[in-house]
Amino acid sequence: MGFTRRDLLTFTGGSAAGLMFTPVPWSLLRDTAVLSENWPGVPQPLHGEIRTRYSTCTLCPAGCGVRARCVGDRPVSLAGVSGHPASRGVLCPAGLVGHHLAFCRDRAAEPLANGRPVAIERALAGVSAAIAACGARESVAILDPRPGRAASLVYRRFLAGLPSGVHCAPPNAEPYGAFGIDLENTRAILSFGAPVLDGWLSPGRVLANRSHFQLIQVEPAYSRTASLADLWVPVLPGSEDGFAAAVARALEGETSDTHATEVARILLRNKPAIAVGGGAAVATLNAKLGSVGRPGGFLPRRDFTPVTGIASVPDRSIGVLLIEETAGGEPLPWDLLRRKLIPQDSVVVALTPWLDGCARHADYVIPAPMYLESLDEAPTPAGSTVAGFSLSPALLTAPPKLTPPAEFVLRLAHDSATYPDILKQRVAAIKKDGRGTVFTYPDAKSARVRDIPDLWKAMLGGAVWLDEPLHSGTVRGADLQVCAGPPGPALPPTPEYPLLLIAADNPPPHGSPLMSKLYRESGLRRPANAATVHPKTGRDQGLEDGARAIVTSPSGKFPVQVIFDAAVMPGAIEVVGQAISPASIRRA
Amino acid sequence: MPKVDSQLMPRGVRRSTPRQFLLWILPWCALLAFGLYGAGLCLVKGLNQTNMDNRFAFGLWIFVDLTVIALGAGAFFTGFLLYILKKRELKAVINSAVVIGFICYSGAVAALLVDVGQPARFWFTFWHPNVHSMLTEVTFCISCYLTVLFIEYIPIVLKNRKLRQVPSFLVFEFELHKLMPVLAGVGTFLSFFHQGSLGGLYGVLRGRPFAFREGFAIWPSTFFLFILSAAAAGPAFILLTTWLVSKISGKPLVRPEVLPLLGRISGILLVPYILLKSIDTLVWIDSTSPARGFAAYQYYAWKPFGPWILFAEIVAFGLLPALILLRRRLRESPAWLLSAATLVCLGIALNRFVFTIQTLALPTLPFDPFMSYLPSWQETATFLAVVAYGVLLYSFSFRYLTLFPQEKDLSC
Amino acid sequence: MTAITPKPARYGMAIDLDRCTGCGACMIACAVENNVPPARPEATPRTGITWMRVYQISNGASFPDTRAAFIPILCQQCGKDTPCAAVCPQEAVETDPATGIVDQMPQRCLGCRYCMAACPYHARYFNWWDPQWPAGMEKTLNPDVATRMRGVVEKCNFCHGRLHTARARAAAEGRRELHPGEYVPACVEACPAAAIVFGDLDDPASEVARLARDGQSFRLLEKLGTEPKIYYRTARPWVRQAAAQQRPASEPPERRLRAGLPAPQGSGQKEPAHA
Amino acid sequence: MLSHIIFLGLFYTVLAVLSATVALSLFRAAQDFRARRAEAICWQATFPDLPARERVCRHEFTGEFAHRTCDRAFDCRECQTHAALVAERPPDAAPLPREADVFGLEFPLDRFYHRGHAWAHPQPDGTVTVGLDALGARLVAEPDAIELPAVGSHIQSNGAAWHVRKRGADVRILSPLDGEVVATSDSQNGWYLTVKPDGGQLDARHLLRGAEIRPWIAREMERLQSALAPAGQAPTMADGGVPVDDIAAGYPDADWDAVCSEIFLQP
Repeated sequence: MGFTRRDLLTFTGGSAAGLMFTPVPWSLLRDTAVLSENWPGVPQPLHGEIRTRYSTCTLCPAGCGVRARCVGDRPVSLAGVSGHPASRGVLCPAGLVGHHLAFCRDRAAEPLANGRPVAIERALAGVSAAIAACGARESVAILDPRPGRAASLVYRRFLAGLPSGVHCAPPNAEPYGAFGIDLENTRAILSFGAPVLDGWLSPGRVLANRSHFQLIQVEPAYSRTASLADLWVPVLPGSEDGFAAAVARALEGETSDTHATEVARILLRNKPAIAVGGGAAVATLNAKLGSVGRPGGFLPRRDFTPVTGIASVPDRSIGVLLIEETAGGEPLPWDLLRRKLIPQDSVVVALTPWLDGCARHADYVIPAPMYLESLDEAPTPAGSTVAGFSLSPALLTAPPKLTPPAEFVLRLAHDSATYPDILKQRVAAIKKDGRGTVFTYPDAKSARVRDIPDLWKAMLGGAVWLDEPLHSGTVRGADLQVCAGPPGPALPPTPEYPLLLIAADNPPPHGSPLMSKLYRESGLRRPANAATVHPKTGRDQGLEDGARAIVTSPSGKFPVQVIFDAAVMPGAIEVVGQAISPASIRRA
Repeated sequence: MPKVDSQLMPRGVRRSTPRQFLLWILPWCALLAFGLYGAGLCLVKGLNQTNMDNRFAFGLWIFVDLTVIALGAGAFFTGFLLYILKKRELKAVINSAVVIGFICYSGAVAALLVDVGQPARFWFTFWHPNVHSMLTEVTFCISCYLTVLFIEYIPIVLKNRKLRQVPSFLVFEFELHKLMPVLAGVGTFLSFFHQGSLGGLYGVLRGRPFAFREGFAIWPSTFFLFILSAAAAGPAFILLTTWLVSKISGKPLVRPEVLPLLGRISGILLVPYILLKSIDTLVWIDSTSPARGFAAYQYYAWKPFGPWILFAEIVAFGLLPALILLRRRLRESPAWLLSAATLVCLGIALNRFVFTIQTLALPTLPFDPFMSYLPSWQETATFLAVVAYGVLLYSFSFRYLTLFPQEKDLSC
Repeated sequence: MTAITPKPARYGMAIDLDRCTGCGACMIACAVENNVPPARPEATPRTGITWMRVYQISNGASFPDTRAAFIPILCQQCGKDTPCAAVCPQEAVETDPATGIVDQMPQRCLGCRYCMAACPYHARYFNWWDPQWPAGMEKTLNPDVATRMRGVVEKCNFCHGRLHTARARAAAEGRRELHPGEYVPACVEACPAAAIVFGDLDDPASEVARLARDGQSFRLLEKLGTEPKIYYRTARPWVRQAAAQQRPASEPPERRLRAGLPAPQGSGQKEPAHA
Repeated sequence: MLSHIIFLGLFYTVLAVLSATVALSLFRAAQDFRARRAEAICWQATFPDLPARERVCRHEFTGEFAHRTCDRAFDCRECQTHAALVAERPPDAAPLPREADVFGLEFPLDRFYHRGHAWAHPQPDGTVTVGLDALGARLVAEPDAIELPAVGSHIQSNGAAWHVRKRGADVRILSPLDGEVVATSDSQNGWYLTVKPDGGQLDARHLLRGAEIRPWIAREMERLQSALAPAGQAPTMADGGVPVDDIAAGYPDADWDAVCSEIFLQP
């Protein structure tokens, strides 16, 4: 009796049926479920003890307090410190993801000489040699993005020891010089293009007081601030000063154009009022408003040491230029810097955490620690009416081969002190003067300096020192020095350049990959290559929405993507981070 | 080899030479391979290979699924007419209908498995079903009905010239065939539900006023419209395929009166469908849509979806073929019959397109843009794979199985 | 799960559009809190994941009459006939009766995307890619929220992780109730302008309930009858109109102008000076 | 909850019905084998699939019908039409042809012929010998293989009696009667089987005899010719019409499988 086909069939059928009663198929099903739930290659968050640590944001001059939620010693999220005098418990978008910066791809990881990796000692030697080679007429300059820090002191000391050392600051480094703005008591702000509601001073402080002041935005572009201002006065680019003068006349009661008159009426009705945004006329306007040295206006603070603006450095004078760049990476006007350098034989040293900033033009790149990677300092918060100081303790472990800019300069000066030593000295000095109060983050309490036994320790735990207000009797309006602000009147359109290039709001040049993703996908911030024009203007130039095009201006040409937006002034091209100038646009 | 080939064919019918057949299937095999490659990319690399996105969550595949399932309805409806209503004449096409149904449904299910983000979880729906979801109803019914079609396919296969020489196969086929009415009944029941649920799928989208419809009990009106339209399109599609096959193979496959009969059935079903569809549209324009804050005119303000779509759906692809198919004289002439059947099938495709694609393209939020979508090559390839699979399976069935019993008597 | 069984709440939001500066802090805080990965380079605005997305709306007028406002869109937590929950074939979407929060369970999601087709707010997002972080950055993931795998749908759940933490804390302190303000989603906490108010809509004393009641509040697509729990507030009539207009506004602006939208009102602003 | 019950209830009912259907048909199939119905069923399932020209009613040969297709699968025993016709005109009454030679083929008149070309020849001892008729014999002359049933096994009319293989053609010879095989032979002595008919004697009502043979064979020849003719050619015989002893040898390139299936009523 052989094995017939029927036997085979019965066997297969039987076994198939029987298999259903074994756990095999069901466990297989379960396994597919498990597999699909922990999909291979998907990182899962690490667990550990949850701790709260504090620091201070150094990405911009606002000096916001930072509360970090940490797993073990790793920060997983940042938030504001409630009650913080400058930030009022708020962080800006960039600050919220500051702890991601350390993971950006384009950061500087090791010292470079002419683009080639070198040991830090070699770099030091090279730079020292270059400095030594500088004669009396070739100056050595340090571009200090945040004057008024302990680091700045280090720079000044070093430069003082050189035949011709220049300590200079980029434009706009200290818009209001020795003055702070008494936002808490201001009732009206007349802003000439200042991004009052878009990252101006300390955003938390501004927004916390928003309900107390009328906001008048004088700006050609319909910016975020303009869209939320109580009054938007769209002026032609470059005519801000003229308008400021008109308002000033209107304040005197002289008849002026309707807008100026209305603005003046609002200002008079809401006193104290201030004008911000720079321009000489704005200074006089403030004098007229009597907003200088009075509550609700510009108040002078102690601690101010004037710094040379880079603009006022003579051209072709710098032999060695050390540029410090912050993790926030405010854009530096390279064209301006280049003009200051001695052609051919000048040496540029970039002290920066980034490879894509000034490092691109530098002979030496000294990688600086990223925000939160090393102990750092935050000087007086922007626009604060009193001097301030706080430490920014590290929350992340830094990779090797990084040198804090101040540290590098100390070593150039053959100074045995380290940067933390300098910071200790600063804190010690504060303690010695004994003036002012200290706001400590963990308990959100203020105490007088002299009541704090160990100020250094308190500062390391997260704290900000605030000086006493300065009650110096009379300050003259002229003392209020106002930097460039919106540039002078634009040249009239020419046949060659029929349009006007004006600056649009620009996102921080560096940001967490997450932040850039969200901005890109939500379209909330315009991409850097966007040129926004009024649909009519666009069509007159033979473009359509989304087209690729080339913008040409006297300072050069660059490719853009055209976006139509009826909010843009006809005849203007809004481009992210561009200086105002005549321009033309045509299809690429 | 040729000997085996010819011994597998049913006797008394003439088939192309193995060489010709090879030449015929080769391009389809190539297409299938290409399509499987595209589908494989989607499975391995993920759905980022498609052009679907968060707004166009459904794309070409869902549209194709809905369409082929509607066209495949011929299987259930012919079976229903033949076994339940005893319409003997349809015996001539029932086998072909079953094969086509099987192809359409298995193809649709295959496409769906590529379409879902986590194919390994297909059985979750059976594990913890949400019985309030139309999609659950669809999943259950389609998987059951696919089984039915498979069982209905078995006898056709067992009757292959070689297989039937095994007595046990033949006897099993014989017994199974006696129970066909049961299967036909179950199949009809299932088909009614999932064809309906496919309509319900969109009718219940209260968040999409363009698709949302009021209805009876738990079923929106689209539920019933889809059943009717599918039942009407099914016979038309069988008519078309039968004609096509006999053209390609160059042989008469069914007696001349069969195709007009199919056409007539389609026409008879089309009339109530068009009627109800028109009423439904009017109600929707007049009350359903406005009540949810959307005046119906705005849907048709977006190019290219102008009001012409409504006209095409109801008049050009509905009323017109219905009238043709109901006139005996027109029905009898192949040209009219075929163009009418084509119109019916196109109408179904258009209707499914409107529900799957236009629904998603139309904005809901006032600051939404209108969105358009073009399938990526991987999506198209996957779709072509389904087509190629269908053609191949049908070609082999036609060559080696008896799809048209009347053929051998007509061929001599 | 926590031991406590709190009294049912109906969490909701009131978002003040007049305060929103469109800075995007809410989006970013949300993404950080919920471990949303940075996008692939090939991701587009249509394939990216933004549980919270700030849209810019405009009155469509041309310079200088143009007016813009920002409107953050997140899952509107529909309270009635929740469109997405009704359609999910396998109960991967559930409304928690204790909180009224519509929750998405990625572990159970099949990835059929039917819920996305059902959602009128486009607040649901599909993982088109395997999630990836730059080297080292995955160490900064929030331990309270699991990452999601490719091929599943996700959306805002009012920061479920935070709710759990708050409940756990309450339970540890032997409380059955959460204090108001003890549980707030990340976006609420992060908004620099304090434009978002969060709380229990059923608690008449709560701020959010008060704001939701007042005359300036409205909800998106209210007529769909899905009872969303996100309220938007504005004193600017044009914003209200733009957020409720019939014809979706997506044509070139000046054509929209002719489409006869209301001229901007409220802040009386004029033609450009010196023009 | 209720909805769950209704929904899942329906679903599982459907599944149950489906599996029950399949199981039932399997079970019935098994029973058919046990009850020796399998052979009959095979023929039942085969007959409808035969081309109409092969299902011609025998009374068409005798001209009693202009055109009639058999609806009883060649089993005249239950056929009323047949009974009626026979009663009215007994076949034996019809004048027997003078000689048994049909187109040069030998068809002895003492036998009963089955439509599948097997003959049944009652013996004095009550047994019946079964063999291939002249036409069939010429088609499978000198077969490559023969598979005869075991002695003692049971065969059924219209069921497979024995199998012959010839040039790749797998031919099953339909049995002309029900009965038990008592002896087999390889046709040296003219027959293949000796069968003890059920019910003691041969029931030949469904078998052809006498006057029916000539017209029947005439038609069979036509079919044979068209089957042998290459596609599209007019049917011709190798020699003036009288088939050679081994037709297969005469048509080396004919599809023998098709030819045999045509003549031996295979689907």
